[in-house]
Amino acid sequence: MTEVMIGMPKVGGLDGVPTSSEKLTRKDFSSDAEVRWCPGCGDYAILAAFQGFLPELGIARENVVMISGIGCSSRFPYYVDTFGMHSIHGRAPAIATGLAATRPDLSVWVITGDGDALSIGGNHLIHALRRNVNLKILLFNNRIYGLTKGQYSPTSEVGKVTKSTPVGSLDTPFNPVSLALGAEASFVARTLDSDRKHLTSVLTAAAEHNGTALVEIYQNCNIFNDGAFEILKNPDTRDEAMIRLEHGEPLIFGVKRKRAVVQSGFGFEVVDVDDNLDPESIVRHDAHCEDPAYAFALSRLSGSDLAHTPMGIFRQVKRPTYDSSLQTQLHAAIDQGPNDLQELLRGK
Amino acid sequence: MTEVMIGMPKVGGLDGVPTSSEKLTRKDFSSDAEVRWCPGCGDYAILAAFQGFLPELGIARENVVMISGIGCSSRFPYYVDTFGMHSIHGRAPAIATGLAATRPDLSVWVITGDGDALSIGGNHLIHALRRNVNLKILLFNNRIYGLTKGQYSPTSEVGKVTKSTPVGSLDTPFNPVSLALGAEASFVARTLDSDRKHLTSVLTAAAEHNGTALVEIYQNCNIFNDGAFEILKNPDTRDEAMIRLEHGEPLIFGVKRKRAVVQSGFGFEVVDVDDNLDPESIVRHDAHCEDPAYAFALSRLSGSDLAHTPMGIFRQVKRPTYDSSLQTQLHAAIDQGPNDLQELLRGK
Amino acid sequence: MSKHVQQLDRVVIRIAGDSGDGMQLTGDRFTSETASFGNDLSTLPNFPAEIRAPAGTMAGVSSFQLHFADHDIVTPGDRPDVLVAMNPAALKANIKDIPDGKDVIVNTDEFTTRNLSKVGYDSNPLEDDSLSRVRIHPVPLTSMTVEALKDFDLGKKDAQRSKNMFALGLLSWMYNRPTADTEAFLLRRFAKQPVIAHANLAAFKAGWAYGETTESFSVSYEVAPAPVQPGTYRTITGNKALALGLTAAAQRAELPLFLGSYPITPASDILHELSALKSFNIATFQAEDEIAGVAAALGAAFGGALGVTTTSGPGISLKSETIGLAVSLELPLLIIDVQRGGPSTGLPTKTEQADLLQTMYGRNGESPLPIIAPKSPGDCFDAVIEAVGMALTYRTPVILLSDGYLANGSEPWEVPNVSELPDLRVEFATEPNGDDGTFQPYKRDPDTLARPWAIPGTKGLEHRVGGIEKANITGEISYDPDNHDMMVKLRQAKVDGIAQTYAPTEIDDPTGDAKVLALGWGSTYGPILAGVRRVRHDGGKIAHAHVRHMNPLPSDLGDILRRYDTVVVPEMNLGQFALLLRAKYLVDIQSYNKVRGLPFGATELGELFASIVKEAQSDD
Amino acid sequence: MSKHVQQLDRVVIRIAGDSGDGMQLTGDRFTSETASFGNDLSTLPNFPAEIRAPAGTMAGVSSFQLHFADHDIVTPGDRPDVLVAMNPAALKANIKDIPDGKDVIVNTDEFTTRNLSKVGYDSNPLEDDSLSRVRIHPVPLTSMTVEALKDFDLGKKDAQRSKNMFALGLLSWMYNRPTADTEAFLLRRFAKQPVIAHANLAAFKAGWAYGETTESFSVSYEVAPAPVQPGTYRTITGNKALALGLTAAAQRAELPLFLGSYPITPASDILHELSALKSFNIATFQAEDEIAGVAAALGAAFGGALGVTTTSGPGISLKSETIGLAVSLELPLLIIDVQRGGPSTGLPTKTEQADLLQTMYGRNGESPLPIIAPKSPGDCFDAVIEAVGMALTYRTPVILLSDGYLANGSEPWEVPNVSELPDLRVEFATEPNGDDGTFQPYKRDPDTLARPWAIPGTKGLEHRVGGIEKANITGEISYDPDNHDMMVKLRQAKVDGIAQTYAPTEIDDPTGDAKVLALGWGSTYGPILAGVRRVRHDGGKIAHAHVRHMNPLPSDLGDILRRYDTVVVPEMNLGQFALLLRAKYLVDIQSYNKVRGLPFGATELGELFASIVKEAQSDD
Ligand SMILES: Cc1ncc(C[n+]2csc(CCOP(=O)(O)OP(=O)(O)O)c2C)c(N)n1
Ligand SMILES: Cc1ncc(C[n+]2csc(CCOP(=O)(O)OP(=O)(O)O)c2C)c(N)n1
Ligand code: SF4
Ligand code: SF4
Ligand SMILES: [Mg+2]
Ligand SMILES: [Mg+2]
Repeated sequence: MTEVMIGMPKVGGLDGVPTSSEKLTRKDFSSDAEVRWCPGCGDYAILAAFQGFLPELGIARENVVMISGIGCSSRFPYYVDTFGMHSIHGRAPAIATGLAATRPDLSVWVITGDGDALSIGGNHLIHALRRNVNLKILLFNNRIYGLTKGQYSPTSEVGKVTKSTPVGSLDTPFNPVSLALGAEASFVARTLDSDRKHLTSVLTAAAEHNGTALVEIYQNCNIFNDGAFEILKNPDTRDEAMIRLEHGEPLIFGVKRKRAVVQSGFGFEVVDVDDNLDPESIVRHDAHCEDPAYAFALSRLSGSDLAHTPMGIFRQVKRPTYDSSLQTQLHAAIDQGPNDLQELLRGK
Repeated sequence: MTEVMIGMPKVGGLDGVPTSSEKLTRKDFSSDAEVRWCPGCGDYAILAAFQGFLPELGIARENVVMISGIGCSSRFPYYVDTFGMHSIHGRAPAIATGLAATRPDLSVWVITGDGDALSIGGNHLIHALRRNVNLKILLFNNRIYGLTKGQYSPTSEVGKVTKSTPVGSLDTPFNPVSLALGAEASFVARTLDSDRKHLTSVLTAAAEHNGTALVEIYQNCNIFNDGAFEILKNPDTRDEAMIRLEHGEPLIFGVKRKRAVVQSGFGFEVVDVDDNLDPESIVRHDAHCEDPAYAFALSRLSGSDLAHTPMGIFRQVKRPTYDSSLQTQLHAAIDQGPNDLQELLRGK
Repeated sequence: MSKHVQQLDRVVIRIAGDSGDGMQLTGDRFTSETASFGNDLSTLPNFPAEIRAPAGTMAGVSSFQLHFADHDIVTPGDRPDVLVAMNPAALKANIKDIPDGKDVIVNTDEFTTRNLSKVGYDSNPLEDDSLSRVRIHPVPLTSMTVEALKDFDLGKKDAQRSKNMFALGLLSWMYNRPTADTEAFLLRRFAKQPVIAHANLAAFKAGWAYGETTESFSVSYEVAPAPVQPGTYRTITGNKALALGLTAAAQRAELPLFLGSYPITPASDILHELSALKSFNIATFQAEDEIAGVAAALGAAFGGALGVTTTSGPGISLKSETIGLAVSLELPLLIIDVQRGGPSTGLPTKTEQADLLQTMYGRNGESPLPIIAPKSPGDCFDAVIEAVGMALTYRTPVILLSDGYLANGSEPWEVPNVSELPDLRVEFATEPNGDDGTFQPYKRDPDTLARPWAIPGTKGLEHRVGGIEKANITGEISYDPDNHDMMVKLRQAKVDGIAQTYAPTEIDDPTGDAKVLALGWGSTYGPILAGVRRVRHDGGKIAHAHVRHMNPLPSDLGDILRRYDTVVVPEMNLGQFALLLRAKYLVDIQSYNKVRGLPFGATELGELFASIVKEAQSDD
Repeated sequence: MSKHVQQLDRVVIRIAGDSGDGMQLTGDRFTSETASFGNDLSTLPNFPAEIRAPAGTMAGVSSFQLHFADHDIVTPGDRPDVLVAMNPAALKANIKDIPDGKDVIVNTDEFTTRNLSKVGYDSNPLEDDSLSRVRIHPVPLTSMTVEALKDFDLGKKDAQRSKNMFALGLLSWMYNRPTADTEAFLLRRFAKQPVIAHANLAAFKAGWAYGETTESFSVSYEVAPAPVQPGTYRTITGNKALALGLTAAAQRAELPLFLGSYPITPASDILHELSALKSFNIATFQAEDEIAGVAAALGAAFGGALGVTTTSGPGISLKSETIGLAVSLELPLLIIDVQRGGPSTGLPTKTEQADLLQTMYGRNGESPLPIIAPKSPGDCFDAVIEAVGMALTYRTPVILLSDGYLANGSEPWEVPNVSELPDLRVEFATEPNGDDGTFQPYKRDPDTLARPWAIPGTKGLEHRVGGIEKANITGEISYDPDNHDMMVKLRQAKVDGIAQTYAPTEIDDPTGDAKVLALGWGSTYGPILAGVRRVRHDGGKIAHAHVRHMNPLPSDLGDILRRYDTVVVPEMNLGQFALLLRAKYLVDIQSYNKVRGLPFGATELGELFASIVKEAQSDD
C-alpha cells in the first residue's frame, strides 16, 4: 500500500488507484450476501446500476471501498463484493475521511441516506465537502426514515404526516444540493434510482472527480413513502418536471421541449419556448462555473413539489483536495527529515 | 409562564415577550461576575454594545435568556444579568431550541464561536436555521480556537499556521453566510466587534426578526489571531474593503465612494464608479429578496482575504417558525381534546 | 361434525411468517381476543431488523408468541404448544423450539420446490419423515383464502394478503376465542377500503369455518378465564405504558411535557405514541440526532417544562456528555433507555440488559444519577411516574432502563384511578433565597439537597448556570479545590439520599427458611418468578426478590443478601448488576448470564434454580 | 559581599502571578536549569481555564511548582519552601500553602491600593503583621526590571514584561543554578527580536546580580545533584512522552500513524506535538468534533494505519458510540484520555481520575477493551508503546488513561535505546484463510482470539464488516441467539486473555511482613510512594503496589490483596478503582478519596498511611 503513497497530487479522482489486470464484470462486484431490502425498493435499481458501472472504471476490485452509515440504504456495501464497512449512524463520511486521507490508492465510496447524511450526520457531511476529501458520497434520498419504519426526514416536505408527525411535520426541509453548495462543495449532482443511464453517467463523473462528490439519488421507498418521486417517473409528468443538466447545453425541457430556463435577477425562471423567446436568453448549463452562485441559483429552481427539478451535475470544479494536500505535506516532511527516531527521543 | 402560551403565531421576534415596566439601563444588564477575557479582546466591545442595546428593546429583563456553548466567547452569558446557561461545546442551538419551542414568552439568544458553532456544533446550527426557531444566534468569529489556545478553526484561511498546523492548514474554510443560506436561513447578517453602531443596528433587526437569526460578528482575538480583521478596521484599508449593506440602497463603497457592485452572471463584481458606469447597473441591496440565490451570490463577494466584504443584513425574509407552528398545533389539539386522562388510560 | 373440546390451563402459541405476512398484526389480534376473553397473558414479538426482507428467506422471518392461561402467568412461555408456519422459512426457523408431539400448522401452498431450496431444504419436510416427532397439520392456507374470496373484486395478490386472517380464524376456532373484537377491528382499520375490510372478515370467518369442518382438526381447546382482582384491565406493551405514564406524570405535575427524541429501535414507539397526545399539552420534537434530542429536553427543563428524551443504547452513548451537563446543572430531566442487543449496532430488534453500567458510569467525572428499571410491560407505567417524581423532587436527571422485551411485549394491565396517582406538583422558585436578598441558585433544600428550580420569566431570579464547577450556594464559577471536592460529594450525597424514599424491599419467601435467593432486576422479573414457581412446585425452597431501584440501591439490600447462602442473579448481560452488588456488599453473587437477545425461559431458570437449591441443600 | 551558602537535600519552589506574567515559561526555565544541574525533580503547573483573565484578579492567577532534590523524589512537593508572588492576587491565592518560617518573595510594585482592593485586601499585608509567620522578602521587581532595561529601546510596558526573567535570575542565584541554558534559550526564542532577547537576558542577569548584592538575601542554597543510573536524561512532560511514545510505536510497527483529534484541554498538546512530527510519517487530522476524530482514526485503521485519537473526559463521552463500533469491528485503535476535573466541563485545567469507570463501561452493550494507565510523566512513553502493541496484537481498541497532572507535570526521563524498544511489526492478512479458499474475516487466532487484519488493496480478501452482530468466523450478519451469546463471550475472553502477557505484579514490601498494602493506579504513584516512604522513614511497615493494567486486571492481583489485613487505595475520584477491586475480588478496600483537582500531597498520604498502619498494628 505504501508504494502508491508517493505524495503526488492527484488530478483525477482515480489517479493512483491501481487498474484491474482482468476485465471485470458485474458479477465480480456482486457479493454472496442475501439482499434484504423490501421487494420493490428503489435501492435494488441503484445497486444494479452500481454493480454494472463499477467494472467500467477499470480499477482493481480490491481497491474499492464502500463505507456506509445506518439505514436501509446503508446495507448497500454488503451486496457489493469489494472491501466494505457498515458503520454507525451518520459517521460514514468521517470514517471515510480517515481512510481516504491515508490511502490515496483507494476509490472510497460513502453510502448514506437522507437521515444518515442530513440528520445525524449533517456535520460530517458539510465538513467533508469543505475539505474536499476524495470521497464519492451517494445520498439515497427517499425523504423518509426507512429502517426505523417511517418517520419524516430532513428532506420530507412540510406538513408530512408520518408516525412521529401525525398532524404534519413543521420543519422546512433541506435542499441537499443547496446545502452542499453552501458548504463549498466542488461536485454536486442529482439523479434518480430508476434512470439507469443517467445514474451511470453521474456516477462515472463522480468517480472521476478529484475531491468530494455528493450525488443525491432520489430513491423510492415503496413501503413508507411510495411515489415520492412519481412526478419525475410518470411518463405523463416527467418531461414537464425534469430539467436535464448537460454541461454546455441550453436548459430546454418539457413535452416537445417547449420549456426553457432563463435568468431572472440572480435566479432562474421557467418560460415557454415560443416565438417571443430569444433563444440566446436560454441559459446554457455551466457545471464548471467557478462561482457557486450559479449552481446555487439552479438548485433553488425546485421546491419540495419537484415541479421543475434539475437533474444531473450542478457543479463540477477543480480545487485542492484535503487528502492530496496532506500527502504532499507528509512526503515533503519525510523527504526533508528529521527521520532519526533516536535523535528525536534524545531531544537534540 | 403559561399565560402567554396562547398558541398565536408571532409576527415579530419579540411578540409575546413581556415588556419591562421600568426603564432599564445598561447597568441592569451587567452582572457582578468578574469579566475574564484577555485585556484587549474584541469580546469586551461586543459585550458593551450588547448591554447597551438590550434595554432599548424594552422587554422584561427576566424574559431574556442567553445560552452559550464553550469557548472564550461562550463565557458571555455570565456577564449579562439575565437568565443564562453556559452549556457544553456546540450544543447551545439545540438546547435553545427546546427552550424557545416551549417558551414563546422569552427572547432567546445563543452565543457561540466559530469553533463552537461551525466545528462541533455545525449540525445543530444548520438544523436550527432550517427549522427557523425563534433564536438569535451571535457567532463570534475570530477565526481561531481561543479558549484552547490557538488552533485553526473552520473559518481560518487555508495555509494558517497554528499550533496544530505548523506547516499550514489544508481545509477550505466555511463562509458562514453561505453555509447559513444553504441551510435555508431566514435572517443572516454580518457585523464587526469594534463598530458599535453597526453592531447595534444589526442586533436590533435580529431581535425583531421572527425566526432564527444568524449574526456573524467578526471579533478580534488579540492573543492568538491578532489583526484578523484589520483590513476592515484600519482607516487606510477599511473603506475599500467594507461594503455596507442597507436594504434598498445601491452597493457603493470605497474611498470617496468610488467603488460599486454590479451583477456579473449569477454573481457580483466590483467595479470603479466612473463615467463609464451606468448608475442603474449598480445593484440595490434587497435583503427581502425571496430567492436566497441573491444573498448567496452576495456572500461570495468576499473570500478569506476580506478584500471586498459585505457587512450588514444579507437576508431577512418571513417564513413560518418552528416554535409558533408547534404552539399552534399544540393549542389546537388542547382545544380540541381529548383531555381526560382517565379516559386515555382506559384506552377508550 | 361435532368436535371434542379439551380443557387446558395454559397454552403457548407462536405464529411465524414473512415480515410482510402481517404476523405482528395477527398476533396482536389474537392477544386482543384473548384479553377480552379474560385469560392472563404475556406476549413476545420477535422480528428482524430489516423492514421486509425478501419473501421466503430465513432473514425475513417474523414471529409472535403468546402465552395465555386460566391463572396468573409471568412469561410469554418457553416452547410453543402450537406453531403456525406460513412458509418453509418460518418452519425451519422455529421448528427446533417445538416440543415433541405438539401441533404445527403449515401453509402447504408455500412449500414449493423453489421456496424449499431457498432455505436449504433438500426435500419437503412435510413429505419425508423428518418432522414425525410433531403433529403436522398441512393446510393450503393461501389457496383456501383465495378460494374464500373469489367473489370479491380483488386481484389474486390482494386476496392472498388475507391469509393471515384465515390463519387467525382457524386459531380462534381452535381456542374458542371471542371474535366480535376482531370483526370490529377489521371494519375500523379498513374503513376507507370496505372491500378489503370485508375480504379480511371473510377470510377470518373462512378460517374459523375450516377448523370447524375439516377432519384435520379433531379437537378444539378451552382455556378458562383467569381469576382477577376487580378493576378495569387492558392489554398494554411497555412502550405504550411508558407513553401513558409520561402523560399521567405531566398531568399530575401540571407541567407541559417536552419530548426531544431521535428515532431508534426499540424506543421509537414512545415518540410515536406521545406525538399523538398533543391534546395533553405534550410537545414532541424529532431532533436531528440524539444529542439534540436530550439537549432540547434540557433546554425545555430549564424553561420549566417536564423534559424527556427517549432512546436506546447507542443513543445513550451519544447523549452522555449532555446528561453530564444535566447532572452539573441539577435540573430535572428524564432519560429513557430501551435497551437492545449490543455492542454497537448489535441486534437492534432484540432485547438485552447490557446498558446498566453504561447508564451508571458512562459520563466523564463523578456524575451520579438515579436509575429505575421496570419489571414488566405494565410496570413501565408506575416506574416512569416514580422516575418523573424523583427528577422533579431532586432536580436531577433520572434514567429509566427498559428493554426490547418490555417495550414490545404485552400483558394485562389494571387501569389505575387517576385520583390515586401521586401528586407531582412542584414549586418553582419565586423569591430570592439569599440572606442578602439575592438569589442563590445552588442553595440546597436541607432534606433533599435539591437546588431551586428558578425559571426564566421570574423577576428577580435572573441567574446563570453552567457545566463548569461552581461554588455551592452562589453557583458562581469556582476553581477552588475544596469546593470541588465538596460539590462532587454533595452531588453524590443528593443521589444517595433518594434511597430514603423507598419502601422496604419485598422478599417472597413463603417458607421463610430458603437458603437460596433468586434476585433480578428489570425484565427478567417474569422468567425468574416463573423459575422460582417451578422450584417451589417441585417442593424446593427458594426466596425471590426484585430490584427496581438500580441507583441508589435500596438500603436494606445488603442485609437481605447476607441472609442467604447463595444469591443467584440471572442477567441478560455478563453480570453487570452482580458487579454492583459484589462491589457494594462484598457478597459472592452467583451470576447466570445469557446474552441471546431473548428473555430467559422459565424452564431454563427453573432448572438452574433447582440445581442451585439442591446444591445448597447438600451443603448442609 | 560574600554570602553564606547553605546545603539542602531538597527544595520546593512555587512561582505565581498573572496568566499573562509568563509564570509557566519561568517555571519551565527553572526546571530546565535544574535538570541540567542534575537534580531529581518533579513539577506541577497549575493554571486557570481562562487564557488571560484580567490582570491582578484571583481568577487570573497561574502558578508553577517545582520540587528538586539531591536524591530520588516522586512528587512535585506539598508545600513550598519559597513562594514568588508577582502580585497581591498571587500572594493571596498561595500564601495558605506556605509553611511557617519559609521564604516569600513579593513584587512590591504591584501592591498598590487598587490591586490590593481588587482581591479584597483591606490593608497591605506587607505592612500589617498578618504575614509575620513567614519570611517576607519585598522586592520591587517591576521597577528594578525597568531600571535595568533603561538603555534598551523599549517602551515601559515592554520592559515590564521581562520581570519574570528578573525573578528567574534571582531564583537562579538563590539556588545556584547554571545559567548557560537559559541564556541560550532566550537568544533562540527571540531570535527574530534581538532587542527583546537581550532585554530579557539583561533582566535575568540583573535578577541574579540583585540576589548577590542585596542584603535582603543573606543566604543562597545548594542542592547537590542526585545520583543517577548512567544514561542520557531529559526532562519530559506526560503529553510530550505520549507523543514521543506514539512516534516510537509507529516506527517500531513500521506503520504510518494517523491521529484524528479535536482540541481539548489538557490533551491538545499531544496533537500539537504530533503535528510537528510529519517527517516520521505521522498525519494529524484536526477533526470537526471528537466523534469525527475517532471515526477518522478508525477509518485509517481499517486501511492499515496506526489509528489514534486523543481527548479528555467529555470527548470520551462523545466518542463512546464509535469506540463501541471499533470493539465490534475488532480493529486496532488507540484512544488516549487525558482526564480532567468533571463532571461536565468541570475543572478543565485540573487533574482527576474519574474517567476510569467511563472508559470501562461507557458504551452500549457488553463492550470490553483493555485500559492502561501510566504512573508518571516519563512512564507515559512506555505505557503508550505497550498500549499500541496490545491494539495491534489483539486487534482491539485500547484506552490509555492519563490525567492533567501527568500531562503537564514533568520529571527527568532516561532516553531509551531505540533498538531495545519492542518490535511491533504486524502481519496483514495476505491470503484467504478459509478451508474453501474464501476469506473469513472473523476467523480467530487460537492464542489471542484476534481476527485477521485484512486491508483494502489486498486481492482476494474483499470482505465487509459492520457494527451489527455477525457470525463468528464468516463475519456475516447474524441474528442467531446462540451466536450472539458466543460472540459477546468471545469478545470478553479476548480481552481477558491479555492478562497472560503481563509480568507479575511487583510488590514493594522491604520487610516482607507489612500488614497494610497501599495500592494505586495512574498518577497517584508518586504521592503514594512518597507517603509510603514517610511511613517507613518513621519505622512503619507498609507494602506498596501499583496497577497499570486497569483492564483486564493482573491475574495475581486477587491473591496479593488477600495477603494484607488492610488495602488502602487513594484515588482522585469517589473510589472507582476500589469498586472494581471489591467487585472482582470481594476484598474490603479502604478508599481514600479526594477530588480537589490537584494531586495528593505526600504528607497527606504519609499521615493517612501512618494512621492505618498504627491501627493495623493495634489490631494485633
Ligand atoms: C445512533 C443511532 N441513532 C438512531 C438509530 C436508528 N436509525 C437507524 S437508520 C435511521 C434513519 C434511517 O433513515 P435514512 O438515513 O434516510 O435511511 P433509509 O432507511 O431511509 O434508507 C435511524 C434513525 C441508529 N441506528 N443509531
Ligand atoms: C466536547 C468538548 N470538546 C472540546 C472542548 C475544548 N474546547 C473548548 S472551546 C473550544 C473551541 C473554541 O473555539 P471557538 O468556538 O471559536 O471559541 P473562542 O474561544 O475562539 O471564542 C474547544 C475545542 C470542550 N470543551 N468540549
Ligand atoms: S423500508 Fe423503504 S427504503 Fe427500506 S428497504 Fe423497504 S422500501 Fe426500501
Ligand atoms: S484568547 Fe483571544 S478570544 Fe479568548 S479571551 Fe483572549 S483575546 Fe479573547
Ligand atoms: Mg431515507
Ligand atoms: Mg473562535
